[in-house]
Amino acid sequence: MIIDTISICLICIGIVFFIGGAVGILRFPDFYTRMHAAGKGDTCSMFLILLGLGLYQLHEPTLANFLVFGKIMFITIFIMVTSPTSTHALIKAGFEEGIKMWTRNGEKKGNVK
Amino acid sequence: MENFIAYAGVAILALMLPIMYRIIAGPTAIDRIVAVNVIGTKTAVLLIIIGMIFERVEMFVDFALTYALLNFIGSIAAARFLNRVNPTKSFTAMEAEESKE
Amino acid sequence: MKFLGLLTVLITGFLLIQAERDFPDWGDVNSPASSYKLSQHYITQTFAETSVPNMVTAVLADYRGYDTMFETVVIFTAGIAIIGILRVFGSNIKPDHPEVVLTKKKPDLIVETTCRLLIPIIQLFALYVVAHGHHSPGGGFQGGVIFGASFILLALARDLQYAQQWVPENRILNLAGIGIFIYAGFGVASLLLGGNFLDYGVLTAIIPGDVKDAHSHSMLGVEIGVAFTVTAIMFSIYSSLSSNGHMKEGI
Amino acid sequence: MYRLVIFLLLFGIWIIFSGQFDYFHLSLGLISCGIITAISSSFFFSNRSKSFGTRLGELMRLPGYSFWLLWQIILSNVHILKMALTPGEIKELDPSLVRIKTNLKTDFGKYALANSITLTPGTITIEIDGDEMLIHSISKHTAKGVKDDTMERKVARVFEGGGQ
Repeated sequence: MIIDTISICLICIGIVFFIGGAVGILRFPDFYTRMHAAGKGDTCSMFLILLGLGLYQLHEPTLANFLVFGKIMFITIFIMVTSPTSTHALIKAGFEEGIKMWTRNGEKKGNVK
Repeated sequence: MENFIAYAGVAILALMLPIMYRIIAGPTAIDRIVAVNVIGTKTAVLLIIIGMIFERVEMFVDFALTYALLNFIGSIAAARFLNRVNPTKSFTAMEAEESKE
Repeated sequence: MKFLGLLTVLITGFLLIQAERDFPDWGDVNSPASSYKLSQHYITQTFAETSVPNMVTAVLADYRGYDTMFETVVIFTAGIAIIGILRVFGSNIKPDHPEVVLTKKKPDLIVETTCRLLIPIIQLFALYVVAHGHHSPGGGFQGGVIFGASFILLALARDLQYAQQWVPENRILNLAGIGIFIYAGFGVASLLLGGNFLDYGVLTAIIPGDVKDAHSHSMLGVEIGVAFTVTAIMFSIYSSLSSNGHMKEGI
Repeated sequence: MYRLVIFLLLFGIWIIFSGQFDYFHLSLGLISCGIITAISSSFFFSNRSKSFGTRLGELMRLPGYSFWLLWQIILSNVHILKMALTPGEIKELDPSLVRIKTNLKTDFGKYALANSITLTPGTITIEIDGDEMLIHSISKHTAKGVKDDTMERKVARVFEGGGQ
């Protein structure tokens, strides 16, 4: 019962963070700032939702359920490692492409000689 | 609890729709790729939720892992491809930053 | 033009959603697919005949073994065709599109380290998918694709030449051929032991266990053959396409 | 020696994947882990001159760092959430490029630092070149925060053994 409550809370917080990420992706002014919203909102909300689902899986503590929990945690670690990497690779690609950067004092060129 | 998980899945699905807007309207190609990447990660989560509803989680976890993996490879490949297309940009980001100052 | 494309997609999507209402429910006993006589045989007898819990694998690799063997051959042929069309020999031939220059970049530290951490785990996962085709969804095709993807990831993280240290160009087709050889070898072995082609039941003479075990173990062997072919052809297609057939520096 | 460690590591992962404990599947697992160890064990542990005591120390210090990082990730999400849900014009937004120098020696240390920077509030690593890092920061406040070397010292303590 306690586990259920904890997992409901985790999933709800995860969805709230996902709302933040989605709104950020829509609202932020340029590619780089959208990347912040996408990369971070994505990772954290995914982590919390998967943790909640994994804990919910444990409400019957059998060996098979523990293994499923382990697999879900494995996916979590997998995405936690890969997500910053793909964020980095994409933002670097964008930077070298020369996408303009939005700043307070008007636009600044990203990477154009 | 079953219902709650189903509602959570619907909520995630509904939140994917605004990101779809970025895929359609995103001013640059990389914007679109980023949006696709976000949706891909969420699809992995959604697959586990579907597994919970059908009570076959141990099966759907494999799908989710594969999906996350292909999503990662896809975004790395896209980044790599966009980097190579223009030969005039053979310098690195660091050098460009220096030349501007 | 764009608008026409959007319209087509919308109409098709609407029709597909409409058609979805006619589908039987999930796990419906009375749906046409499960009330047909032949499928009832598969549903009720598969486990008794082959001791494989996953019916899809049993149908794919045992009851329908011929079909799958030639599917593997089709993949092999596709790989050969792509090499035959794209492969360019000699270095003085310029690429068709001068704006696409195959630049050789410094490998990115972050991407490279992540890939180093992930590649052995991805390969292990691929072997898991091949080995557990009996119990969970999976099998040779899926496992082969994942295994090939690990080499593609290696080529993306460094460059194509680095990945070719693991899968050299002159070995790719050998590997693919070995896969088909393994598959057909099971068929020929059962012919020699007096059965039909790909009739695994007679293989009890060389595989320990009873008839059911012979079925299930030879299915595993066949899946391994498929995995060899698919891995090799996946990587070969990637390297031909990404390097304009030069097989040197890809993206 | 390293190969044995890698083999055991892979076998642990296989157990999590597989979930079948009969002899047949366990022996398949042994064979698979053997194959992977044979063909790609060189991907793990690029620096093999370190002693096992050092590695064990790294492993012991890793969980503390991960929990700290997790807390930072949650803070970063609260930050993004606050910014995204500000009504009207987003006042806090003031992107800039920051360049920092690290004292980390090993490649893996730099990798860990770069990924941690990407995950913490308001900063994304754009490029590593030697010991310099180019970082995109989303506001004045986070630009100041990235020059602070708390995180670098934490990473150095975990992966390079030394205090400073």
